[in-house]
Amino acid sequence: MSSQPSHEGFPWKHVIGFVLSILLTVMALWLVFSLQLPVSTEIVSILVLAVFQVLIQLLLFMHLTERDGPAYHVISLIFGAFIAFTIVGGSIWIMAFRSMVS
Amino acid sequence: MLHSILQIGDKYFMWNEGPMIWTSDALIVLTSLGIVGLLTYLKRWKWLWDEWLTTVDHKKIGIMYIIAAFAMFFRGGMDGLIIRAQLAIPNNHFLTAEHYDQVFTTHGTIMILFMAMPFIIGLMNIAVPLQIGARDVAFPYLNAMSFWLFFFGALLFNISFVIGGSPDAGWTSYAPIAGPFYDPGVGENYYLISLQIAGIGTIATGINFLVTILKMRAPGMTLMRMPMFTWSVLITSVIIIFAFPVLTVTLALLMFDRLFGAHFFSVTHGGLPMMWANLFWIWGHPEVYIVILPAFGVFSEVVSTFSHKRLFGYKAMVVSLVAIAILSFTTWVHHFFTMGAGASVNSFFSFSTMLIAVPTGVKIFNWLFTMYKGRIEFTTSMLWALAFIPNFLIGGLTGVMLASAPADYQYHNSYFLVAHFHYVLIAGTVFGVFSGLYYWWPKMFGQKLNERIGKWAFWIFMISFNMTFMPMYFVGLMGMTRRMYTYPAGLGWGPFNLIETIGALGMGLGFVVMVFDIAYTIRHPEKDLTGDPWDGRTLEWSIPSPAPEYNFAVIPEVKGIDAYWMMKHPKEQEPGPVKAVDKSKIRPIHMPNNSYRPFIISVAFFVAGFGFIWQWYWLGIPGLIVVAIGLFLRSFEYNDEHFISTEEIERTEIAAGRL
Amino acid sequence: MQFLRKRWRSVLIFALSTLMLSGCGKIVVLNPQGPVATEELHLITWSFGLMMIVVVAVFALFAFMLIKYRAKKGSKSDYQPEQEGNRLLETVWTVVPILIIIALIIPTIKTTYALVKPPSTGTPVVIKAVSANWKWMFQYPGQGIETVNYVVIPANRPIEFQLDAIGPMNSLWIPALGGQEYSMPGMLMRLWLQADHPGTYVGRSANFSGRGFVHMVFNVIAKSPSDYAAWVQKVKTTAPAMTMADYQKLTAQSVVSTMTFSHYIQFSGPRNNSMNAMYMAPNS
Amino acid sequence: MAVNMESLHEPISSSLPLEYQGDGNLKIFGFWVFLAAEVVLFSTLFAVYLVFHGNVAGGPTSQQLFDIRGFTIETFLLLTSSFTMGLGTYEMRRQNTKGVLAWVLITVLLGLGFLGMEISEFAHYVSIGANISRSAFLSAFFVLVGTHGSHVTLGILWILSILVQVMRKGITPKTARKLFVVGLYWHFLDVVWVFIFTVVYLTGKVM
Ligand code: HEA
Ligand code: HEA
Ligand code: CUA
Ligand SMILES: [Cu+2]
Repeated sequence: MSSQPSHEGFPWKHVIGFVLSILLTVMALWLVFSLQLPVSTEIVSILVLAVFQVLIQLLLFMHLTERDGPAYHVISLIFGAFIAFTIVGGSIWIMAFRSMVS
Repeated sequence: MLHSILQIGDKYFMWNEGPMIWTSDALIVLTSLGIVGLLTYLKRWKWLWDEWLTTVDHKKIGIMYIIAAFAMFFRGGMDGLIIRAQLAIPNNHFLTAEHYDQVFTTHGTIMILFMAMPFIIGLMNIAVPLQIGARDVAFPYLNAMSFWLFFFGALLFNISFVIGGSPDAGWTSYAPIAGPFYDPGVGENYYLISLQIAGIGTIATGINFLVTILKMRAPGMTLMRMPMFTWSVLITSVIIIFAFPVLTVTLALLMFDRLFGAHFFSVTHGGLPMMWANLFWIWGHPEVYIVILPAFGVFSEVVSTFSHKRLFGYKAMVVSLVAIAILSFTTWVHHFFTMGAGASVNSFFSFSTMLIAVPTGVKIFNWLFTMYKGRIEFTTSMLWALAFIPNFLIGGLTGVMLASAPADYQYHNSYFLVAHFHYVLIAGTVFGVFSGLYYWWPKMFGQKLNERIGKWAFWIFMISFNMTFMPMYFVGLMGMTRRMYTYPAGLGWGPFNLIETIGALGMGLGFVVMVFDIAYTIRHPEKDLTGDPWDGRTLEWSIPSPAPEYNFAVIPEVKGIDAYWMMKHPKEQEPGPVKAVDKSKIRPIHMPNNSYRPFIISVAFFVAGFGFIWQWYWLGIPGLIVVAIGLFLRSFEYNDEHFISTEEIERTEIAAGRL
Repeated sequence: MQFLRKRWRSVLIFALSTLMLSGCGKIVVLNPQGPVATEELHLITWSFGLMMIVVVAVFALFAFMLIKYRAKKGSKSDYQPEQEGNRLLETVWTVVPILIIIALIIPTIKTTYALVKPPSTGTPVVIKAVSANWKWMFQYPGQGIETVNYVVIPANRPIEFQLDAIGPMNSLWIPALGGQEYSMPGMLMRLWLQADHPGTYVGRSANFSGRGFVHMVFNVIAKSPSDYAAWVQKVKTTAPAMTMADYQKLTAQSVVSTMTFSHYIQFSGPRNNSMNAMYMAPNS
Repeated sequence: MAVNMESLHEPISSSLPLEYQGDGNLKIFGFWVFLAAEVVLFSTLFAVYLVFHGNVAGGPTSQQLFDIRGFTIETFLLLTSSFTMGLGTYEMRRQNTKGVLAWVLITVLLGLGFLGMEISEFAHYVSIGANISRSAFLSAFFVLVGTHGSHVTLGILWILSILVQVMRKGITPKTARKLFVVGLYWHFLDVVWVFIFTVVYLTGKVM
């Protein structure tokens, strides 16, 4: 047991999370439609923003840190992310080949 | 009128296909009638329903998995024998190309998904809760769901043979030949939908065992004190959880192509047939480790038990399991080196594939050294485990040869490959489950299988196995490719194929002897009254055989690796049997109730699946709605557990001689 | 290295021939007839040799354990039930396999990169090999001719097979000359092969493609350069040009015997064996 | 219900919130593992989508199809619903049944709004001939986004069924656990949507 959720008062955690998630979304939209960046830079930056969004959901809304015993659920998620990365990255790399001739 | 009946019969039951289908139709009807008749005659319907169909007890579910797996071994083995009959001599026309294609497809699919997997899962169910000192799995109800989903998935797959036609694009079901354009019949739909149904059940099993092992171990059993079989199941569960969703998606995409006109794998509209291969093997390679790792776990238990010695290199065994699990997700391209994805891709995946040899080797050597300075006892179970080592070695090493991409250009899709995978699947998985079956049989039924007959079965099967598959390496190098329904004379393939066929008959004979062993044992049981017939080391041997419903009257306290061994051989006192249960510690036990719902929901899945296969949406959609209602009602179920009173526990334990 | 490879090869051949019923000559993969197959065979024998080291080690240990430590009545000597492991031994059987893997992966990677290049320096011949169920069509863009279910090549010159498919995937495999590669609809792939001597070799599809799959066998006829030139000339003058009817028959699902054309129709259109396959004007 | 050593499941520390009591702990952990499996499921769909993104077969491209206003509103709806679901869990931990009902109902409404917009987006595409059979790109698009959409649909039904139980039984260890789990599910769908927003819509507009 590592974090005791507050049972009283104002739900600060949730409000902060919400404001941040809206901000991040607006930033992503702005990055893509208002800034004239190279496409690859744009994509990398919005992906970074997406990762932050995920962390907000996990930490502020999903109570990721609550647990009883070892944090096996965090390990599963990390392993899931590793597999996800392998599948997406691997498939793109492997299927990137097109005709070898002409 | 008569005409239209004939037409319907033709379309759905394929009456024009000739005697094979007629015989099967007749056999199925007769067998079903026979079973129904027998049950009615013996007044066993209620018993069947109360004790089995609605059970949530992991031990009974395990037994049902194994019975189903046996039946599927029979079906898959029959397919194997038919394949061998067709290939016995050159230019044979016992089967047509169409039939042959169906037979090897059902053979491969059934053997891997409906024989090997359920056999493994059956052993998991029987042994894991007992090994970790638990009363059941984490989610007993879900466990029953898993079993019935598998069961009805398998049933759906099997009826394709007599209703509508079997799939015929190989167990790998490559697009585009499995797509709607080249394969418009229902056979492929059977493949997609039955695997989907069984696959969902398998994911649930993975989650169930992961949670069980991580959260429900007896006090004192740290991760590094778990029995090696339990470790292997833990790691296998991880692989299941992360590999099976890929299969789910892959099957669904092809289903979208076939039923709803999507273009994922078609050769037109921008589809990429190779994408199927890519996705299939992302699942398919981890899948082969799913069926081998629990077998490795069985060998660890059996070798250590019958060498009467502690497992050598416990830590290294654990680390190697983890390494294999991670590597298993990074090697899938070795199944299509010949696609031309480029030298860098092939080099990378050659290397990652070969790396798996290292942790596997660690295991092999640790088993060998477990016997070092031990006292090896040659029981039937041990014989299967011992035979595994040299035979699997051949399969594994030829796997490493296949992993060398440029060499694979010469082996790919040849009988060299067929030989490789039978050597690992049979000498690994099948020997493993047989070893486990002989090992845990007393725990399942309270009696030992007959050792004499068992040894006969072993020797016949093992020798015939080599006779069947060793020659395949050579015909592969002689240029014979897989999935050929017949071949010309004059290439030198004939004599080898004939030997293989004779070997296959021998394997069939060996299997029959083993079934006879079971039948003989039921008739002339050699009762196991001790609960510990092998001088075992782990907790399942500390309780009576067969295990009572609640497993442990008192949850044991674990002090180290091989918990029961330590209880029997305490450091200070004289070693001796420890059986008695401390009466003062008995409390009422909380157990889950039986439920008919997993069975009913799975039947609804079956009906829905059948509807989608035939694109009868009037049947498919209501089927799914029933599934949804079932799950919904389950959510409203609150009183699903009961208590077993202390008196009842005491009565049971006294009967087992423990109090 | 070279010496070792030769040694292993003879060990392999010896091992095989003792098991053989019908003579060595029939094991095509072990009797390469061109530089590509030879290079692949080197890798095969090298890996086989490395694997034999493991086989010998494991079988020896296995036999030793079984003989020495089987339970005998009454003997208590040499029994150590609580032995946990041994650092040194465990390191050995981790490190030695890693070394073996390294010894295998280096030539593997070298060969992988080598095989995407022409096997020799001669002028390559381009042949487009198209699988269309259930037959192989070989088009010679340089010569404008086409053969079906057999292919003629000049010996001692690198052949660049350009693999294409109408309909399902197949795989072009001529074991005597070298390993295979998939032919896939709409994705032109390249496979380099070469024959050392004139001769006839068997090729087939190695990737299952449905009912007529076994019929996708063909002969590869390697001719001396002069014979090859004469053959091309003969085809150009005596063989018929491909007609629309021929074309339709070839692109539909069908089994045909060998054919020869002095002109061929270039395929274009949806790449399944459908009746409405489109076509372009005969190339000239 | 009393939980003792002899129960099927191990006891848990009492310092955790209500929903972890009894076997809640096991079920919540099981659900996390299920979500990890869902990560793999969606990542496979993403991999397919990314490989097929350019395979438009002469049909409409992502740049031509996607409507910025539409997907932006969808995003805000879903993000807000994730927030209100979080507040629902928060009220649950304060034993405030009314608060739970209010916030969760708002979540459902927002979810329905999202679904409505997605359905009309799909209907629009189909009406201009951009259907699942048009190209591999569109097949991948519809299946990826549609899988998320069907998860949302399921989530709404599931939330409603649990709301009924909360109304009937109040906030007990069981209902609390169920609500917590469905909350996890809902937040997870938001996570997936963030990637759809980023990888499918935003990227699809610039590439
Ligand atoms: C139980 C199932 C199982 C197992 C365990 C394995 C294990 C391995 N497999 Fe196999 N494989 C299959 C089932 C399995 N396979 C199936 C079903 C197919 C075909 C599917 C189809 O196409 O239908 C296949 C196909 C297949 C291919 C594709 C070939 C092709 O299509 O052309 C390859 C290629 O790399 C391969 C490699 C390996 C390797 C390297 C291992 C390794 O894990 C083996 C490791 C073991 C050892 C190496 C032995 C012990 C090690 C030592 C004693 C240490 C010392 C050793 C060395 C240093 C080398 N397998
Ligand atoms: C665990 C998996 C498993 C197992 C156990 C087996 C077991 C056997 N397999 Fe296997 N096989 C596969 C998995 C497996 N197979 C797979 C995945 C494929 C690839 C499919 C594809 O290409 O898509 C394949 C393909 C395959 C082929 C290649 C087909 C082709 O490419 O054309 C062949 C050919 O001989 C074959 C033969 C056999 C035989 C003879 C057995 C024997 O071990 C079977 C032994 C038989 C029995 C145990 C029968 C039981 C007894 C009876 C029915 C009573 C008979 C009565 C008497 C004899 C009295 N199999
Ligand atoms: Cu598909 Cu190249
Ligand atoms: Cu593999």
